[in-house]
Amino acid sequence: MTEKTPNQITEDLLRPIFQTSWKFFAVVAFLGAFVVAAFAAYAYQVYTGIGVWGIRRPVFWAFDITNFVFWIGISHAGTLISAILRLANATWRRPVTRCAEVITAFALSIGAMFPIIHLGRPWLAFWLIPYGSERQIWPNFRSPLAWDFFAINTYLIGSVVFLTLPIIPDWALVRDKAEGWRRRVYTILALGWRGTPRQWARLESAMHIMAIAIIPVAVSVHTIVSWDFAMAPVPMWHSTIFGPYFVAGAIFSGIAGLIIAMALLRKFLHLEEYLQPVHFDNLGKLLLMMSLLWVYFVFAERLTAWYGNDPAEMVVVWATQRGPFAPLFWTMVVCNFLIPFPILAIKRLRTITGTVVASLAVVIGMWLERFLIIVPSLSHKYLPYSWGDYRPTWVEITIMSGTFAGMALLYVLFSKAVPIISVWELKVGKHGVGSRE
Amino acid sequence: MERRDFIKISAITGATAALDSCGQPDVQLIRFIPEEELMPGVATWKPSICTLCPAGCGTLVKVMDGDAEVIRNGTLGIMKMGLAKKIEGNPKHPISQGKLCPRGQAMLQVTYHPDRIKGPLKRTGPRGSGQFQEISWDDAIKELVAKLQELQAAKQQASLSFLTNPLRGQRRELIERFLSTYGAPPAIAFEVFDEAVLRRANELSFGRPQVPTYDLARANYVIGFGADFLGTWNSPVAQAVAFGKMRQGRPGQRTKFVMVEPRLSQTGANADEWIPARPGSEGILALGLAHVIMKEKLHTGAAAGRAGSLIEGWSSGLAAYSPQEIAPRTGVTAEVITRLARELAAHTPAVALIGGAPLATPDGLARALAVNALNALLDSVEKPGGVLFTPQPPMAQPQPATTRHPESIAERLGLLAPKDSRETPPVAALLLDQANPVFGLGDAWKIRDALQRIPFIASFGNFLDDTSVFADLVLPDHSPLESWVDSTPEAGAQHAVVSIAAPAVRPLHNTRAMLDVLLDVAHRLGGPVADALPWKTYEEALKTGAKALQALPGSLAAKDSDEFWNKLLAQGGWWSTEIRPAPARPPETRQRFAPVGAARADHKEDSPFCFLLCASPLLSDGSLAHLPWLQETPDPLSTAMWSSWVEINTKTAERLGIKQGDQVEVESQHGKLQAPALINPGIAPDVIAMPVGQGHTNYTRYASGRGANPISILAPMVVPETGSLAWAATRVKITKVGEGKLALFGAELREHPHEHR
Amino acid sequence: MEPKPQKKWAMVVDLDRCTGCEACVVACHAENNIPTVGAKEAAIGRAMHWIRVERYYEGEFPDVRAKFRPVFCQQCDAAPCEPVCPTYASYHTSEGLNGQVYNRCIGTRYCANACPYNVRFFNFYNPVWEKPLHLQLNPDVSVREVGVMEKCTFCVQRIKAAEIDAQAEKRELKDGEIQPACAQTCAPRALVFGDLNDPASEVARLAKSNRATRLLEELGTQPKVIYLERESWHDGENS
Amino acid sequence: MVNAIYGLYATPDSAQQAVDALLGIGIKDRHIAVASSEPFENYDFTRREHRTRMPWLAVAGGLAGGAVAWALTSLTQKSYPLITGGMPVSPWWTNGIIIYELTMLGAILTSLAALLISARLPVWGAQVYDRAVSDGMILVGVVNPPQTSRIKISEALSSTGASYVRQSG
Repeated sequence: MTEKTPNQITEDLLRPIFQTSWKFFAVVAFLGAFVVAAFAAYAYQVYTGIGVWGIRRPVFWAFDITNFVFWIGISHAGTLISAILRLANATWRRPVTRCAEVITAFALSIGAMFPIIHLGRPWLAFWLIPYGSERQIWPNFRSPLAWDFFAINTYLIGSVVFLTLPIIPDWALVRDKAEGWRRRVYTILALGWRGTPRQWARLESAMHIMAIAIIPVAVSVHTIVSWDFAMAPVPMWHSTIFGPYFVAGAIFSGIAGLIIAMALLRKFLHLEEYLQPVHFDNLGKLLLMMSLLWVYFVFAERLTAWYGNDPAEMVVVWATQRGPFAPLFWTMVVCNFLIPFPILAIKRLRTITGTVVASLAVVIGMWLERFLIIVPSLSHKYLPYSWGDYRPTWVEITIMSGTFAGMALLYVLFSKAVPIISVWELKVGKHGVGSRE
Repeated sequence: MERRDFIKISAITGATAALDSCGQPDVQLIRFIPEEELMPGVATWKPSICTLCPAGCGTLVKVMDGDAEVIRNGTLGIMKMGLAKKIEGNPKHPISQGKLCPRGQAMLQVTYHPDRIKGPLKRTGPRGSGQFQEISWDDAIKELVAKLQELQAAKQQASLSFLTNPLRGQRRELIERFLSTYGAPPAIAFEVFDEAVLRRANELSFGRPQVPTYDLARANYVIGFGADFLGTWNSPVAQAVAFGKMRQGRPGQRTKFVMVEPRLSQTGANADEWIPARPGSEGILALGLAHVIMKEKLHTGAAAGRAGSLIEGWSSGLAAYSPQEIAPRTGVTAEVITRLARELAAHTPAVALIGGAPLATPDGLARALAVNALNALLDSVEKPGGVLFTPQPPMAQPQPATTRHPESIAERLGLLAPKDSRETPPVAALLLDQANPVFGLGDAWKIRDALQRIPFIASFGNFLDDTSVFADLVLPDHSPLESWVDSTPEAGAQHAVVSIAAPAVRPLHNTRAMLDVLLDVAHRLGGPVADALPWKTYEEALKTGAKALQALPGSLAAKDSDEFWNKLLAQGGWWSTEIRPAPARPPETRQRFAPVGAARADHKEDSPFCFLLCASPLLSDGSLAHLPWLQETPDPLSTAMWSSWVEINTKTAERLGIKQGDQVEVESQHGKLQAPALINPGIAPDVIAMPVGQGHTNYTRYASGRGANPISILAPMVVPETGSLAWAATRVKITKVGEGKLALFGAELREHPHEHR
Repeated sequence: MEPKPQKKWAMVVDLDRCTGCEACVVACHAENNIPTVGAKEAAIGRAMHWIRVERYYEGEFPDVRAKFRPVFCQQCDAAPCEPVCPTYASYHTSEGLNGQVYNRCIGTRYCANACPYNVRFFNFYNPVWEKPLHLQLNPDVSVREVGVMEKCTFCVQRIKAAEIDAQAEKRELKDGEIQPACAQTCAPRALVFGDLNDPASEVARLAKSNRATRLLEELGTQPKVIYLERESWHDGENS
Repeated sequence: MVNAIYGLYATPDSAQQAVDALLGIGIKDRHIAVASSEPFENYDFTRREHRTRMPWLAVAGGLAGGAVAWALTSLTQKSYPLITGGMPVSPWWTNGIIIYELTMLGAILTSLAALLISARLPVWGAQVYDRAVSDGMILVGVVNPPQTSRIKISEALSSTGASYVRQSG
């Protein structure tokens, strides 16, 4: 990389904030349309009754919870990864961390909406909040859904803090560069940051503690999400493997999401100088590892089921591998392994395009995986007389597409307000933490 | 929290805590109490009768006060009145014994049905268009009376025809009196699955023109020939109660139940052994069993006497019916036949039942006689654990002298040339009471055209159905819960029963009891009709009729007729264990019968399948298709809801390339229909089965235009001896026509599907 | 009130008596205000039947049999549906029933997924009773609104009524005094209801039968519905 | 703007010399103000800030969070007893999960609070600062310099290679 002076870096990274082209508004309008559509569909659902979804007995969860698990999974890229890299003090992380952490904050918020969206009586969702209410009743803390409530909120708060703290110095930077209303706004955001040695020191140690605290939280979150299933005596759900299985899957899909996001930023914000092939290469290696880990888990899960030969579980195994769900199942295997593995394993293919292709496949594959964990089991529960099937309706599909558009939209807006790459960390990176020569 | 609310809650929860009492400290409260936890409301249980089928089960109706929107002389208002909330069997009643079938449970919806006729109607549009206008009762009755007087004036009383569903007890008595004194021929009773053949057979064999009562509870061996006695046939509730006893009622004793039928019915599903003999070969099989028993001298006492002597070659030991002989014709191996015969003889009292399809072909009577002979050979006629006949109390009339079968309907409706010399004038006026021949007779009978030709049609039913929609005048009856009802069951109990019940609730709509209307009409007509029907109301007539019972030994002791009457109403009827059946007098006949094999009537090579109709365990013969509860209850075997279906044997379907749910066309010589295919492992490969019940053109919002009516494509054939509709004698072919839609509640056929994949 | 053993309501289902007639199903609809969802909804599997009669075919033609098995809430002692409910809508009553407090239910549908017997039903829309069908509604049972889970309650309203009567008359409940709608109408007496903790009760006696099994026992849900397996006939057993 | 004299330095080394010089002319440590657009962890003029009790605060906060969770999960029954037919209401197995989550939340929130307080954020009032810092310059100055030593200070600042020296207030 041709040496850039700190001021050039500042200029490059602040450009998206100060310059706005018509493209920005076009993109916002486009994505916004989907989001609005999703909210309209949801309003219709609340008004008419959740019957407008395709869910039916015995498949009471389908797209809703699939998206819930999927988005929570995506959220595991950011904070977790950047925390690990922070502790490992991997210097290549510096341009990557922020765009990763942003994914966490937004994906988590989107995912957390689904437990509310999917309620039969969403207007009573607040009954999940533990407070001494006039109903004289507390939530049932034995319910995995209550655990979700605590775990997700902890992770959300943690991630937002983890994301925001390192932004403060950059906001101060923007404050100093900006004029007019922007200056006033960023003055407030910057909290009066000056960059005294004490501030820097405290920031660093706070980030250190956060990094340590957030990792176990991240792990617990997706473990608990997996327990939503593992706690129920449903064929192929009631399994001890689910915790790690879900966490691995989450990181897997998360990294894929991160790679895609980075590629887009690189292209549209002209950050070629900062998000370089080496970053994609490193993340690609990480993705490769997770892909192998995923195959390992799927194999372990299927093997134990097959070897144990429990009738109820075998029904589900065959339903997915040979039965009605086979097409989806094998698509998943292709997307999560057969496509990414060669691309990522062969150095020549582990280019930016290569990793992006692999990531796209993984995102699709992991969404299918969530769906295949939920629906086939529910539709083949023990007594064959009461088996059932499931077809999504336009309402579910609209809401789902809305979440993807919403994610992108939030991302675009964020990169408008905040330098998507941490400027000061990058500068520090330049001359190795300013050590005396 | 508002203080007021707090008081409310603690009040409720206080009560709850008291209820939950045991082991629970009173501080433990249920918040947001489900209403189940609250004090139940006050209810009274009023005795009544289920009128949905001839069995005549005694019921109790749970009545609670409530507010109902009602129209009283033109103005709509809220009225506090007793409302029927639940119907249960009357534990004291000899037929129901406190139990009910699904149809009886659903009777509630007859009263509160949204499409009940709410008042008298006069036709405005063309016939059958269903366009009516509301008129006053006075005008309606005036119009009817005017018509009848017009006929009198023209000396055409004989051209009045009264078409009704089967009548018994006082209801029939009044109607018959009205018709005879007016000068009209007796009423024509019509139902799809009528029992005329069985009555005739019992008359010939045992001198009892009556549907039998089977003492299953005490039988040690039961063999059924097509008789769906746990479904809708005969007296289902009484039979189901007995079935429970015969299975597990007697410690250490469990009756064997063998079912012979080509399609596994709900009854057959409960059999210990199921034998899909060729359709129509039931009679031969019965005689095969008799052959073995006689040959091996397994029977006790005299060989069947009269019942046997009716059968060709009986005296010579039925040589023609050796197992080896009949095995190919019945499709049952000689070994099985022999074994069954031995088991039958070894486990007396043993009883054989026959009913349904085997009797519904032109040669049906011979099959019934064959089974009667078998019963006689097993010495189980009018013996404990055998075939019994419910003693008929004085209030029950003997079976109507008139024929009550389709041909006579056809005759009366002036379609076919009269079969006998009795010259029947064309019908000038038709009175309809619930009978629905448009639905219940094949299109081949051209009933619709006939109705179009009749100058005047008045209907009493409280719903517009496929037939009554043709009426010019509708005088809606009360629902059975709103009116006086009586019934004298023909079968089901081992002793005489007369059920009489007062209205359980007040009428919801502007309706009138059909018999009150009839009495009113009679009085307005005056003359002999009025003299023959002196009573003001049906209630009065019932009370008079009941006097005859007080003299008899029975369940009620009373010092005067009023006390007797009140006790009778409180109990829901009168019954007596001390009344013996009248001595049997079999008619003399030189005729000898020999059952033939499978029905070959109108057999064409291109119609390879025997078309088997089954009464729906829920919708019965279709008369209950208007009740949403029954529509949504899954059929016991197919688990289908809200729809028709065509049952095809698994192998046959494979051969024809038909898959579950495919839309198939069923075509007979007389029409075709479409319905989704249902693959059924429990049906013979050469049989296609379809449930009766759906396919109404006009029968309330819940049944109209739903599914297909298999009756519509039946060949217009009857059993010659009785003229009953021969509904099991049609043959069909099927072809796949595309994608259909089955609405099944149950997913898999098998409990371990993966073993069948 | 003197201490007496805790009630433990249970149902015995004698599969050798059950004829699969479906009377229990209709009776249940009538007693518990269960809505009919109509042809379209029923076709996609949203029909509500708190009690259903499962039918399974065995063997191939001509040696084919069919057997019936009524299935309804098994009122498990260790019910998977209860702990998963975040709002205590499904809870364990003091008499061992799996209670469902409709007012507390927010419709996560988790209980229905957790239930191995698929006996929980969900109101996908507000129930409809075309007037005047609403007049048939049983005032002792609450009507459930959209988004609420419902299921067999062993006709708790009848249990309560009987208990209140017994208390009013200062006496113990008699065995067989309480009859849920399904058991009440069952002609062959395939369904018997009673207190399992009362050794003298009929259910307690029948539960000891060598034909007694419980549905999906291996899952450890400890159901309080006892099935008596269907017997087969052997020659000579009766003589 | 507070009353202060400060110089802006292009490199951390010159900033370091400036600080040394100021100390040399007897300026008290606590009067010396430094601001930079990035941390210089390996320089003396920052090192004195590195000692902190924040980790211990975080641990304490975690314990507090756990205690709250324990109270929440196990005291609910006592506050609003509920019929559960003898079923457990707050078993340790499930309470553990919630206690764990709230422990972590406690740690995170306390370290956040600790940061804001100890780094004196947010501040809206006037302080020694210069937008040049965002251009990479390092600000070294003296707050409320005694009138007597103003000259000495500016000499010390400029002599150590300050791009320019400014007086404010």
